Amino acid sequence: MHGLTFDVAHMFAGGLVLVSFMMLYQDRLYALLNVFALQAFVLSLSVAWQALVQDAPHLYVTAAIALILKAIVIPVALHRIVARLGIHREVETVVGVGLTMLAGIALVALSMVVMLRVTGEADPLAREDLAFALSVILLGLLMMVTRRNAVSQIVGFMSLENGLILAATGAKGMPLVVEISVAFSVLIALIVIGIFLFRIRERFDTVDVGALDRARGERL
Amino acid sequence: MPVVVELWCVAALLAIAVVAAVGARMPLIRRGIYGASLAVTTVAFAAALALPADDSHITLPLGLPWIGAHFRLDALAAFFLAVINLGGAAASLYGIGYGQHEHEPQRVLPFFPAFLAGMNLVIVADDAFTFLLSWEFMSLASWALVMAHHREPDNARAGYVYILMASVGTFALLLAFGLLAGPDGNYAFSAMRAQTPPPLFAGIILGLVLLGAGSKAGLVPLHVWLPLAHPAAPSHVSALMSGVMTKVAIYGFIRIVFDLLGPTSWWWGVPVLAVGGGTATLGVLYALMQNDLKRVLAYSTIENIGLIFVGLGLALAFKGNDMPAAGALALTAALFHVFNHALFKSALFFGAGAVLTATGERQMERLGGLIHRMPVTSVAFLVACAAISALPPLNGFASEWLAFQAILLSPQLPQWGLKLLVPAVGALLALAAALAAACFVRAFGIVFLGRPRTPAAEQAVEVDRWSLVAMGILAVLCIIVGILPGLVIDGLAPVVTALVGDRMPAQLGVPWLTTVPIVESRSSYNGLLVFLFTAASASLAAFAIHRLASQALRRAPAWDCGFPDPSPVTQYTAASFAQPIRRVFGSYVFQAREHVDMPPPGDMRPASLAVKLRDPAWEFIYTPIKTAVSVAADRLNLLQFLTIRSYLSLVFFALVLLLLVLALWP
Amino acid sequence: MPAIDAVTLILAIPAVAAAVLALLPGYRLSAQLNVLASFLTLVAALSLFVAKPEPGPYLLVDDLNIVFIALNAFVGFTTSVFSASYIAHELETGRLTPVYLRFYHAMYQVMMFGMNLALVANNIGLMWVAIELATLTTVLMVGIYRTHEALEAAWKYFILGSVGIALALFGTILVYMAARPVVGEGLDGMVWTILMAHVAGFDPALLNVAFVFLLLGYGTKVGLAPLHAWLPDAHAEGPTPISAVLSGLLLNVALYAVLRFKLLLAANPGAIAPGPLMVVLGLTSLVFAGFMLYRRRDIKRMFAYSSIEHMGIITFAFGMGGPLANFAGLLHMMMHSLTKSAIFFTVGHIAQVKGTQKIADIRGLTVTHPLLGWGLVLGVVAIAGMPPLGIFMSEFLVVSSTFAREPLLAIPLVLGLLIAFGALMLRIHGLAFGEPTGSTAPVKASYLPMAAHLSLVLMAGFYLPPPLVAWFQHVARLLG
Amino acid sequence: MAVIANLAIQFVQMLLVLLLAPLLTGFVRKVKAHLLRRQGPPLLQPYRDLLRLMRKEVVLAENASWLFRVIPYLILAATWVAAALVPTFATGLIFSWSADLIAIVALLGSARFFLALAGMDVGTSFGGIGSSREVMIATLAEPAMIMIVFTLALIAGSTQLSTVAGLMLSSGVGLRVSLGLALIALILVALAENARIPVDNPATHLELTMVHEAMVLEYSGRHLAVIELAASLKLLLYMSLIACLFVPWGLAPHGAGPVAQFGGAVAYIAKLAIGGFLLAVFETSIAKMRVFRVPDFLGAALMLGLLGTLLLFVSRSL
Repeated sequence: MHGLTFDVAHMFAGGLVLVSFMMLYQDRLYALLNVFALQAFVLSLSVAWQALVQDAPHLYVTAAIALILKAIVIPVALHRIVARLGIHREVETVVGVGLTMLAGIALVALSMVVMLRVTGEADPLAREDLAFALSVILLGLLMMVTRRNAVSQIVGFMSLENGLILAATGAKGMPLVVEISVAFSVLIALIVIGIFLFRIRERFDTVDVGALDRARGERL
Repeated sequence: MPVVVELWCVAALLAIAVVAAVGARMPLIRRGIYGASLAVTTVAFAAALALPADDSHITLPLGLPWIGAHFRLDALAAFFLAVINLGGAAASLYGIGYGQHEHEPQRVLPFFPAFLAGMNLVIVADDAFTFLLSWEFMSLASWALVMAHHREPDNARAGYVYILMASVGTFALLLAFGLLAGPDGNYAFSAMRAQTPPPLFAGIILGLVLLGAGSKAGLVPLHVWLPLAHPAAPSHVSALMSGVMTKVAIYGFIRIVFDLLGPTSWWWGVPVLAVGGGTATLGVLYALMQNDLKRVLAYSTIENIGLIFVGLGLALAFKGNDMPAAGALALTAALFHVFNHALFKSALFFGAGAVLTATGERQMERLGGLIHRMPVTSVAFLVACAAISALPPLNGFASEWLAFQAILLSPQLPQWGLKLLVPAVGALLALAAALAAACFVRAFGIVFLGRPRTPAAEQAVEVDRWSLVAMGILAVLCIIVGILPGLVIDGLAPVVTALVGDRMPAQLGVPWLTTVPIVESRSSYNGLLVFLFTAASASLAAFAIHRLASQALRRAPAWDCGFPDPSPVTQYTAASFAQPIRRVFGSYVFQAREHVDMPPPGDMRPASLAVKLRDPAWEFIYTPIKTAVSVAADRLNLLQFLTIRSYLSLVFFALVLLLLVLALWP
Repeated sequence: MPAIDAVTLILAIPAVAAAVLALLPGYRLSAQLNVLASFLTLVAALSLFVAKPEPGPYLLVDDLNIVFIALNAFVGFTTSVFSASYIAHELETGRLTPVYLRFYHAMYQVMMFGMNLALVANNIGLMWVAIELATLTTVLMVGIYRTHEALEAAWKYFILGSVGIALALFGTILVYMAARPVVGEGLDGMVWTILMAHVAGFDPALLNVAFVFLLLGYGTKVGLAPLHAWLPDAHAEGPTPISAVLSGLLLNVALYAVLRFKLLLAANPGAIAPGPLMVVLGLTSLVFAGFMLYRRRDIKRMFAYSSIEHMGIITFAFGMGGPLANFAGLLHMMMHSLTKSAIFFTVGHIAQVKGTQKIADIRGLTVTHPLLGWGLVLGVVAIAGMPPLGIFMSEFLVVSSTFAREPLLAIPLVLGLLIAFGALMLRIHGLAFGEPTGSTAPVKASYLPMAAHLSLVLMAGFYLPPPLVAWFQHVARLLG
Repeated sequence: MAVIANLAIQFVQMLLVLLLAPLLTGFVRKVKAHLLRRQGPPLLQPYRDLLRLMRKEVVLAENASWLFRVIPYLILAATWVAAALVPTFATGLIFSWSADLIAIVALLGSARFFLALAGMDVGTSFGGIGSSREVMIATLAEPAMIMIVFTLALIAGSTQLSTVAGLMLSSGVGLRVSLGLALIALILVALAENARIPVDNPATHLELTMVHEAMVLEYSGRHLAVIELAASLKLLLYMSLIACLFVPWGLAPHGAGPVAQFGGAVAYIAKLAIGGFLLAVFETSIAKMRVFRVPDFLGAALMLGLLGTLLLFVSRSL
């Protein structure tokens, strides 16, 4: 039994890292949103599995949030925003896709090395889980850094947050997991609904983060 | 317990400052402040003189929590307290009269007593924290005073350069105290005396103290703020800053190097001597190039500080080679000059203040002929000029004579470095003395003698009684100390014994009060006899001629070589008076270049002569630093205008870097 | 148990007040209520000095946070007094409309609640949530003016803050992962007192990685050099009471969190010493902020960079370690928050009177508004580290103990301090002295908060009450 | 009783110095005239000039202040005291303990200080020219003089003039390089200080060249007489200084009887005559330098003095 649970959890975590790589690869906004939905779905499966293994019922709530909010509601909302604002669909990446992928691989290697130094007596599942979580976080951060468009930055941030949820659920018996995931989803909701629809559009014609930066307080 | 009396005086001064801050508007308060600070400083002066044999110390629960604030009054502190409070009393007395002309008194009154309190506190402080706290408080109060006339544009620059240099000095002292206190931080001076730092640390501490105390005193490379700040302050404050605050800096140097730094090694004297000699000559050369009276006096302060540091350097060299008798002579010469300089420099700045009040002018080119309109000020100014130029019957000569005797003792020093350095420094000292005489002939001659060059100088009128009394007292003191140097030398004996272990032979015992540096036969100088001898022969000659020669006297226009109506402008001005010296010395030191603009014949444009001086200190040290900082500031300023994405990448790189460090950590 | 009530009171009052204020439409009444609530919190905080309660599973009061709770409540109270008169003026001039102000006081109390909770939280997860809450409210407040710059500043603050918070959360999870084998699962794995007791047995490598993430996560909130980008704009564009609270309290709370985890690491022998990490971050922020001060044109942005500089000094002090430097760091945290909030009080009124925040347009303050002008001069002199004000004592201890132990480190430290000093004094000469410009209309400012802060800092310059010294020395030894 | 005797000898010296000064100046003019194949004014002409000036009325400039009228007496007093301290026919007189070589140099310095002030008091450009040049010359001459004093003091072990002269008398000194340098430097400084030919022409009133004369241009009557007497006293002082330091033979040692002192006086007068003759010969054989060549001339004196002192610092015997 122990072997199977370890393998499945391991599979889900690996799947999450793989999807993060796919997200780095996308350069269309719609495709990016779909891949993000996929990632959220894989996350909810992993959390559900962890709930099953650790027979911790509260994790099911987190899995549900991940599934409903992040897999369905937010991608659809973003989809409609992208359509209504008519922001151009092409996602301008700062650095070429090839270079981003290379950086991604280096980051995963780095998180593996960092996590391997952790001594063995912590059970291997936790160590593997953390390594994957760290890679998803770093990839999410890389995503935010290499995209010009505000929408893709938010997607990067959300994938980073997925990594966090993966780490949190991986830690057996961690309290407050549900509260934290709720806090984060409130955060994300605030972003998507409050900031975007109400204010950013009211002031700027494009949500290209570059436009935001030009309105600087101390422009020379 | 005189230290308690001192602390009460400091508290009183701070109280006066608070009262002044609150009630600066009311005229009654305005006049009372200077009177009150005069009273308190005289009490402090008396307490400092009436020091019982043993030194008294006290610890208050203030300052660093686990050490408390230590205060101590020993022989060295008593002498410097006497000098400071004498200067402070004279400045307060002068302030009573001079303060009336201040049109924004609320900017000067609160900070004047605070400045005095800060200086007194530095002297009695006996642990690193209290010392630096009062040192910086003194700089802060004097910065506020320099900013009193903040409306003139270059005062703001003077204030800024001053406070920046002051904080450089404080950080140097702070680092020196850090080394002295050691890692576990025992900051009390008594603890510092117990442990002696290794020779390398001692060298670093000496360098840092030279930087710290030197920048406040005005040693040459660090002097740039002094000629900007001192003239910017009101005159009685510039007198305090020049005559007294520089002495606090010297006290700081002596306290750390002679007292806290443990056994002296001979090579400590070398940097001090070199810097002292350089400061003396360059200081007075700068003074000769200036046309603003108060800047001339500020630069001449730098020269006198150089003289004092030469004395201290010699004392260090002698003490390092354990020759206490010679060391005592050199240290007495230095401390004697500290006392003298406080006297005549304050008198000179009071004179400059009186001229400023009477004519509203500081530029010497626009003064002249004031001796006829301000007789008393001119007499006091003349005595002070004679004293600072080290003319025999006055006090300037007495301390310089001791310094030369100390130099003559130095062939006994074994080290080769000193054998070559001391004669060179002796030559620099002699050159500086001669240049000082030239500088003050120029200052007195251009300002007080000749014909008034502007209407302002013509309508000058004598200043009020208080200022005259203050100047008079200081001038008379210069004469008395010049005639009876033995009194001051014996007064200094306990200080010198405490620091160098030996003292000069007692002067009172010697017949006719002759000053004997080392041994009776060696050489001696008798101020009293020289004064009596000159006075007698002068009055004898005047009496004889008055009786025998004719009394007839007729006024007639001066010989003008046939020129129709010689206007006052044809007289020699400060710049033309210094022209020969500028050509001889200035062309090397300051790259002095004269640019003559002579219009072609028939062109009615006035001809003009412009002198361009390049200040080596600004050019090679301060301007490069300023450009370096502004270039760095420009380059880093771009970081303010990046996009959010680039800021995120900053965070990202930081994270990756740290993780890499963790991964590679052994 | 009355003591427990004191701690819960500190949390309850702001929470209740926030709820009430959210409902009140009128501005005048809610301002008074805001001041009253802050005052009650202050009283509750001061009562802690009398009876220090036992640490509960969720709430904890020990030597480290007792002083900062009191400081938090005091500055919160004085800022609320200042904010009352500031906002009144803003309404008159029409820069803010009652509609925008609707949630201002509620947000203020929520922020106070968040900060108090972060300070007293015994559970590292709870502390994370509290800091997250405080950051969110300040983001909303920074954007309250709805100008281009304000929104851009809020957006930047929000994005950088969220990333920082995410990193901090990952660090917290790692700490829990390290604690789980030794302490067992569930709530115990996140409770300070339990963690401190068993930290020796934790896995050092995991703790190291955790500290890196925590330092970067909470470091973003502290505004250390590479992570500082949000701080200057948030200060310059937000209303001044928020800048005062941001600079005075939020930076301290974030640094308090970092200190908590440094305590943890100091107790675990295996973990690498966090010192060099903090020293490097401290020095970079000090020197970087020092240089950035020169080219600033906006007065509030300049003092924001001065906050970064001082946070750099404090982090450097804690990085150096040793009883002297740690004591100095704690003292500097207290002094900096008092002085910087006093400066922002004066700057707030000055910006209102002169109608601009451009340094070039404000001249001759000591002539037109003597009280404000000399208050600003005293504040800048204090922040520049001149005696007889408090910051001099902490800088004295840091510089001298550093030079005695690591002479080479003292050089960049002193250079940074001098560069910053030069910039500050250069600006104050322009601002406070010279021919006055701009309006000379008298301002009905509340001088009480500024005077209270500066007199406290002046008193601390030469006398520190013994109980405070005892607490700080005890914590300094603990910090290692 | 001994004290009165000593005092008497001291007064004799003071009177001797005062009387001989104009004679020396007259003698030098007489010798120069003969060298230029001129008859020249009679030997006692300076005395007649002084008496004539005493009787004439003083014409004072309108702008002259009280300082202008006091200064001549100050200058005479300072120079006379300095001259009285330099041993002429005997060493170790009663007043010689009150001041040493440095004090004498400083007394001459104060005389020059007041003379420069007098020059500027009247407010015409002539006084300005004289004072500014005099002060420039002084900035080099005084340090050179102090360096010479250092050299002598290091050899003799004291700056007391009578001790130095006494030691020069004894054979212990012998020929030394530093003493030679000091002698040349002293001669250069003496020429500069007394406004003799290479530095300044005592006989001319040409504006561009005069230094000393420019300062005293406005003086007349009894004031001019006092100034002239002081100038000749100064020349005598430098002559007796060179004589007592470098040609000490014939000086009566301390406490010697009146016979030895009379012998000393005769020897002193002979030395003055030789000195005056040599000065006259030197002055006729050289032309006046441009004003800005003087700094190099005096710079050489300063370097010689410094070299002498340096040599003595390096080793006792050089």
